[in-house]
Amino acid sequence: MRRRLVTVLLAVITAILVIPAGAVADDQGGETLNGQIRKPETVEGIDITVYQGSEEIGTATTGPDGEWEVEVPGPGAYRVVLDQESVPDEYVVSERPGPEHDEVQVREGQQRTVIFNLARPGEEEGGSSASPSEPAQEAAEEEPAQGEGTPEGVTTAPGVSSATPFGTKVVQLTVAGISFGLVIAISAIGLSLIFGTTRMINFAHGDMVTFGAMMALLFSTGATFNDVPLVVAALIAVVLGALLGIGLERFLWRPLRRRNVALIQMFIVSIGVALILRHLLLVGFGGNRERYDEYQLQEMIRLGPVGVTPRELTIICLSVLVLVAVAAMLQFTRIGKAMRAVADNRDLAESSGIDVDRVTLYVWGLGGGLSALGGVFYGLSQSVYWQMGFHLLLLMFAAVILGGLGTAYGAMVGGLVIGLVAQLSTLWFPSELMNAWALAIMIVVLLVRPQGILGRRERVG
Amino acid sequence: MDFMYILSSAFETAIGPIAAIYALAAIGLNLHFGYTGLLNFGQVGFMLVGAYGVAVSVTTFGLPLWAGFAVSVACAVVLALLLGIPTLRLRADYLSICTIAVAEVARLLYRASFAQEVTGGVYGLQRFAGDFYDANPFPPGDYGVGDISFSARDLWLMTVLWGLVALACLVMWLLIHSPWGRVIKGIREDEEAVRSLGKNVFVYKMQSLVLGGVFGALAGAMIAINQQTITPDQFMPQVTFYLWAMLLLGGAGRTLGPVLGAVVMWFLLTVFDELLRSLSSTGILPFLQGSDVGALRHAMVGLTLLLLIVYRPQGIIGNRKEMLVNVK
Amino acid sequence: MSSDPTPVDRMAGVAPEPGVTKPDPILTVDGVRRSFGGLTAVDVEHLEVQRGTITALIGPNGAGKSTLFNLLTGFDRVDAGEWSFEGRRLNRLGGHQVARTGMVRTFQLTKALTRLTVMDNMLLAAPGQTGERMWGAFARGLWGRQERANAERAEALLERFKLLAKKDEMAGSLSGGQRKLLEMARSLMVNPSMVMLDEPMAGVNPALVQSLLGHITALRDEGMTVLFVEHDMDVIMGISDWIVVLAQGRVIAEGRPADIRANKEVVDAYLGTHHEEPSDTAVPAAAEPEEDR
Amino acid sequence: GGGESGGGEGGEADALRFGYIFPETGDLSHLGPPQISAAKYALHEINEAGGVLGQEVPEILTGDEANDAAQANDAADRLLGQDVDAVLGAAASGMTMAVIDRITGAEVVQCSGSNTSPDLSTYEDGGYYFRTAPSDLLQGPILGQKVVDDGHQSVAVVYRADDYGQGLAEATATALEENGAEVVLNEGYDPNSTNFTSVVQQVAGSGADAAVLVSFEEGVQIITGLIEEGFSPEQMYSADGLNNEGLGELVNADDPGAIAGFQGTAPGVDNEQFTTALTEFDSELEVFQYAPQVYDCAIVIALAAEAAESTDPTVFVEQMTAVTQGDTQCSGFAECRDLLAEGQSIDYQGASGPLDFDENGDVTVASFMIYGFDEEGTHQALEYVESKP
Amino acid sequence: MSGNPEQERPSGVEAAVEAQHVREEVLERAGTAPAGDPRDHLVFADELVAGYVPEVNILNGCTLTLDEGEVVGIIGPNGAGKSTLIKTIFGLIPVRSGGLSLRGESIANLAAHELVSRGVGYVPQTQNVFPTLTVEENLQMGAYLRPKSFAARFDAVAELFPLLAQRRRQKAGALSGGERQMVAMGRALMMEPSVLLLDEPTAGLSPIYQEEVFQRVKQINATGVSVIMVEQNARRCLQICDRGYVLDQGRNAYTGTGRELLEDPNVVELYLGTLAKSA
Ligand SMILES: Nc1ncnc2c1ncn2[C@@H]1O[C@H](COP(=O)(O)OP(=O)(O)OP(=O)(O)O)[C@@H](O)[C@H]1O
Ligand SMILES: Nc1ncnc2c1ncn2[C@@H]1O[C@H](COP(=O)(O)OP(=O)(O)OP(=O)(O)O)[C@@H](O)[C@H]1O
Ligand SMILES: [Mg+2]
Ligand SMILES: [Mg+2]
Repeated sequence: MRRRLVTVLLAVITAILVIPAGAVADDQGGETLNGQIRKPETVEGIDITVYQGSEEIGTATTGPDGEWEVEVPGPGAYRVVLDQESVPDEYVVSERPGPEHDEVQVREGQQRTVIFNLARPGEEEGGSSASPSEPAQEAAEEEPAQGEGTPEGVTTAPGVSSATPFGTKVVQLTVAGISFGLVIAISAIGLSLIFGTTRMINFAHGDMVTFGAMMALLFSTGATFNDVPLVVAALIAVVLGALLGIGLERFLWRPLRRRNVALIQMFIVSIGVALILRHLLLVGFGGNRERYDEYQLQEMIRLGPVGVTPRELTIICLSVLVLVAVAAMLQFTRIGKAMRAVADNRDLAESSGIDVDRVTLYVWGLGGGLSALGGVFYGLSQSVYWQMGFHLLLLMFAAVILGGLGTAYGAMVGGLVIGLVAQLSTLWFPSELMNAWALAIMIVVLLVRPQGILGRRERVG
Repeated sequence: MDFMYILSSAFETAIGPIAAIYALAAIGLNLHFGYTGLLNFGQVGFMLVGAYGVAVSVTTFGLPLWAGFAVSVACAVVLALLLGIPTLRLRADYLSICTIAVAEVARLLYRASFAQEVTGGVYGLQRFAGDFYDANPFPPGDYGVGDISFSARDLWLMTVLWGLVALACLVMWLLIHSPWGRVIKGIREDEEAVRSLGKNVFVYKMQSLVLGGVFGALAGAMIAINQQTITPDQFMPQVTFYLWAMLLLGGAGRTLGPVLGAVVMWFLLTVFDELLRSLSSTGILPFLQGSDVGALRHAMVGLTLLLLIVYRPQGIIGNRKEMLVNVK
Repeated sequence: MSSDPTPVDRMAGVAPEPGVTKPDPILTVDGVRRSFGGLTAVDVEHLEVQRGTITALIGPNGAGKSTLFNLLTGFDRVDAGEWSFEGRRLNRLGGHQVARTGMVRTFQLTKALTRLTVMDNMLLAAPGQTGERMWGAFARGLWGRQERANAERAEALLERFKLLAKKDEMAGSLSGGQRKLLEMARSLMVNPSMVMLDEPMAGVNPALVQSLLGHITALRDEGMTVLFVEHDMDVIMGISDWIVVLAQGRVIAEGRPADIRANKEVVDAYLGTHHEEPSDTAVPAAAEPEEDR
Repeated sequence: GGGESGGGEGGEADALRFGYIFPETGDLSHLGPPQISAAKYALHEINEAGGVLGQEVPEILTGDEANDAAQANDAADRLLGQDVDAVLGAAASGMTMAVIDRITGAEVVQCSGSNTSPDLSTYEDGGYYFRTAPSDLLQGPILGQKVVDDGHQSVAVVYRADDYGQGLAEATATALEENGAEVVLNEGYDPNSTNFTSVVQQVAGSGADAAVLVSFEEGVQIITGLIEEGFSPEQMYSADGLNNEGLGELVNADDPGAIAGFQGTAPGVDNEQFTTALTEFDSELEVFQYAPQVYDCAIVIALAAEAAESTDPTVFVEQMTAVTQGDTQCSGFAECRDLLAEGQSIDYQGASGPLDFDENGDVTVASFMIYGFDEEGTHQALEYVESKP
Repeated sequence: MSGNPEQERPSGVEAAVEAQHVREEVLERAGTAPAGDPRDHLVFADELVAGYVPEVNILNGCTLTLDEGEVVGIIGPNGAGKSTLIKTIFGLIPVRSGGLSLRGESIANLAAHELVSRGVGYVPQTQNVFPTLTVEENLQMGAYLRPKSFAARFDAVAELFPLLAQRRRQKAGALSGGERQMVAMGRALMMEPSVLLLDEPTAGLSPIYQEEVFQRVKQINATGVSVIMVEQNARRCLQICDRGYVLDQGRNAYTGTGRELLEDPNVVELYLGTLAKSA
């Protein structure tokens, strides 16, 4: 029903051309109908006739590059017919859209393109519309080589005109998955630290990530702070993130702990904090997406089939560095061990001479700073908007859990698994289900290892 | 600014159909968390299957409305089993994230384009509750006292909904004050200990998950009835967070806790909304832009949640002693 | 007391050697092994527990006693081996299924149900409650009487364990020793045919220990089998009919208290020489119950 | 001149009360500000001209749809509780679906400036629901045709998988195929997605020579990715969601010209004047999506009330279609109101297009702008096209 | 059905009633203990009142002194408040009323970690190891304030509990009950405290190690460390103690030297039991 509606749709009434030097309307003047036969390759000498009603308006024959053009007297509806006789024997006219276009509406001044496709006999496939889950494999077979066949006037970018082979896609998506996974991990490491140390499910973490990204934006763009370089702005953001974490601990969580408030209540408080933070950021920065003004649109570094922008490469390297550094800190330094000790048993840690409040403060500071850093990386690789962290929150939790709570490298391993599964799932499944796969894999892994990938089973009796 | 108006409109919301729906879902959550100790953050998943149970049965398969409710309940049972089998043996914090994940996966599946034939995909489904409103015994018109008034439609909805809530509370009360409830509460404290006494912990947890899920599904079904239209995207994880807030606000582990929580929460939501809106329209807060009101209202809700927990951590009718024991 | 030879008497003829067969074993363990990484925590070739006796399981710290309990009661999985209780193979049964066969254990690190009252802790343990089924729960009439009977029994036990005053308090507010007591009382509430107590007396006041021992022997006399782990020599020598010594996962000795005390290996590895003196004096006290009979 | 409008019997009529339900928060909160400003601007205009039926229109009552059906419902309830006569919004089709029963069931006129879902055309709304935004079924063909006209024959369509993106993408893909182009990729992505690399790579790897992005602002991330993959902006097309003056700066702040050649379609007429006036009214406004449509909603409602000489929605709803289809063309509230007072039948020409409602409350004729970006990255309207179903 | 072993004593109920009488009498007398001067004692707890839940006091005016170089034992029935007393001294539970001082200086509101830096060490009764830390890390936490001395102290602890050195890389959470107890004790010894608070340090240890711990406590004490220990292994505890306190229902019931208490028939009957009565 919708189909039919569309075919009768293009009844054009008036056309007003506003900008005289329109980018498309290069050759000003009369209306034409034109086209290019280039499927499966350019074919010369095919006759195309244009009618208005029953009256023939003109005929054209395709040139060496398959192009044809018929001038028409003015706006209106035309019928365009491809002369099947003129088609060379090795081709037939493709069923879609067939040899004839009815009711082609031409607007004033329009050079309207009409497409005819040929096909080799026997190769004719019914519909060409790609279903989401099979990304145009046929297109690859159909157009094995472009090269000399590419006519001028048709913009074709290098490297994109033919479908990428499956293997290459796998490699590309793997790289994408790693980079995505590391961004998740770096944003989540703070969560893991705080979750690990205080056993608190901090739902405000996503918004702390957003906060970091927004602070970097505030300082690096716009007139407010005279455009400091992004690197500096990122450092400022990390400091502010750390301060935010410290402030929350000092003035919220610590008093709550003093009052013996249970963890689950704290979780509700964290929802409250998240609501406040998120909506204040919305009020302050508006609902639009922004981007940093540095390191955008970079030339790709191509290593064989894989292309990576320097930006992404830097993020990958820095993320790995920071993640390993944090893990090493937790595992080997005194304060790191103290953090784990506090995570295990606050009272006992206190009894060992550890200033539990101070350690918790460090954890929140570190967690806040790292979440801000994650926010900057995330904003750099994607964009900055008020819900960015919130949208990432579930994946961050998934990463932390999947890796195994309380393990130093847990967030990293979990993040990588989540990132890779999300990206690679798009090879076979619709992109809209990307997150579903990432979350499903977490459940599947926990089915096999209920303690997470790196986690350890606890002793029962 | 008209305070009476603000209060009465907040009161209308607080006892209105939406609050009742949330109360119902929160009762289910109370069984899960308050009594069994399951950190279920995926309650919205049950609401989703409940809502779609009704909508799909009626719209896509042309079944009568009551059959839709049966399908809702059945879907909730199936979801509970699917959710429970892999996750019920997990640690509490792991379970919590897994349940959000399952609910989120369910939402993504219901909205996926391949499911469009059945679920309407991102467009959702509309118009399936005619039968319900046809059965409305109240003649059209407005009913109410003073400033508070409800249409016949809402009154009918509220009768059914609060009836359901009362029934759910009764069921919960009976269950919890029985040996069954004792086992459930025991599991909340230490499932290994309960297991060592010869109780099949998994079965109990599953029963709790199913029953609480069914309450959630009924709430979902009533959402569908109330709105006459549902889309998957209204079942985002935030809904569960709000349910949690209501539960803890009222007092977890109390029969009436979730109901009270839902009523108070919606009251507050509306009060802030109205208050901010009338402040901004009277120009008392000049820095407020039109579009900021919504945002600030959410921020205010956040602040209130925070303050309530700070000053009454056990919830409005919660047991502080129980809470303290829990901590140390 | 009946004129039949009590199980305890029948133990008289059993040779004090590891893995020896008993006249009427209630629990038989065969080749049970469990290792963690490189460490073999339990490696029991053959072990039988005589019905109706108090058997002590002793051994140095880390000998694998608790792990053996965990394995036998379905809270951990064996690497190899099988065991049967009252002739029924228990391999692969879950913790609750094992408990239902009548073999109930306590935990060394107590597991009080903190936000339940002490009384509820006890009632929870009662077996076969109609009201524990979901549908049964609605029919108050069906389980009301059962509940009252259980409550009576629970009160009697609590009285015995000096917890009656605390019956309406939350179990979470009990002291360390009180939790031990509650745990023990709770396990008895299940009416098991065999209880496995993991260090029940650690942290319990000696005066109370003494009266509890009386209770335990009484239970044995009613036909219950008791297997317990303990480090308090006075307790072990005082009430056990049979002692099994575990070291590095293996059963290295078995026998009556006197046999064990005479076993040099055990004394070196476990008891230590200094203990000989006080434990000597404890012998008569330990023998008392038997002499009475 | 209040004199003429005093034609109502004794001028006893109540003031016309407007309310809105727009996304102040939630996932689509970026669509809120322009619509809110436009609504306020319209009311401001009306009051400048003396109000409706000689009565000043009171301050608009506000509600937040928050992209959450429960909150939208609550907002609707409260607007209805305050006896509004007309509700502007909701912005998202899904949210309109959530509240339409409540609002139209209460016999209050509802008019949205941005609902594009085709399903709303046939929705049983008792004739109380109108929209000034064209259905996807109108925009899709224009966009598809545009892509083909530029010589592209195999096209990748990626869309935001929600009721906005999916509907428009479907219509566009159909149009592309009707035109003989091959749709080599038709892929939706999760609107809340946090990463677009896979979408970019799918487009880049599909072998398409053009890409249609039906997205809101998140499309910027896809554009950037595609440019970095070597796709040229001339091969990219979008719709109203990316009709954004600042798009160039979003893609590359240093060189907005990086998107030179990027084109798209958006409902709208050449109406510099309106944009300027709205900017004057609200200087903080950055984007103008659907602002003219919302403005038109408000004005038409006011005119209908004038024509019906009543602010009772059950009465003036009858005039909603009439004032857009009469004989004398007019624009602006004051001009049209005066014509009505003279007893003429008017044909309101909106800020968003000629605006003729059909029996479904849809616009029969929609005007679309084809926009593009020049070498400096400046947003330009290249062409205006009208489309009728 | 009542067991034979009880025949030598009054029946259960009678015994309980009688015991209750004695206890009540004793508790009447309690609370009138002479208050001393804080400066005379290393640790001085005067009429302490403390508790967990608001308005419910567990300690009802408990008095305790510890002098330089002393070992003081605390015994009492389960739930008497022994652990609570130790925790209160160590700052884990706020003092509601009464005085608490260390070397004459009030410590009533100091946090636990501040006490550690003043040379007080503590071994809790339960949950006394960090389960996810390795044995070695657990011990490092003991030496948290003096990381430099770790290696030397570790050797000393390893000598006492050789098992800890073997298992140094194992997570403490996987250890057996007794092994945990060793870790806990080892952790406290790492601190080199001048005052050591031990809450049932021998519970769960095998007899060899129990004795080892008592010996070690004496040794440590000989080096000048003052010790307060709570024990249910009461007899043995009182044997090595300089002085002992018997606590009941949050009050001092008996106070005296170890030997005095061991010989007091009431103490024996009510708190020590006759099971292991020597001779
Ligand atoms: N989950 C585990 N992972 C690694 N090692 C373990 C685990 N459980 C037990 N062990 C080790 O197995 C050995 C036996 O432990 P078990 O708890 O059975 O000892 P036990 O005999 O009960 O000692 P105790 O008298 O001290 O309680 C110990 O050395 C312990 O460290
Ligand atoms: N966390 C707590 N919350 C509330 N009450 C508690 C808590 N811990 C202990 N109590 C109460 O305080 C009293 C004293 O407990 P405490 O642990 O000091 O006893 P104790 O003398 O150490 O006993 P035990 O020898 O059994 O360890 C107990 O009656 C108990 O009910
Ligand atoms: Mg053990
Ligand atoms: Mg204690």
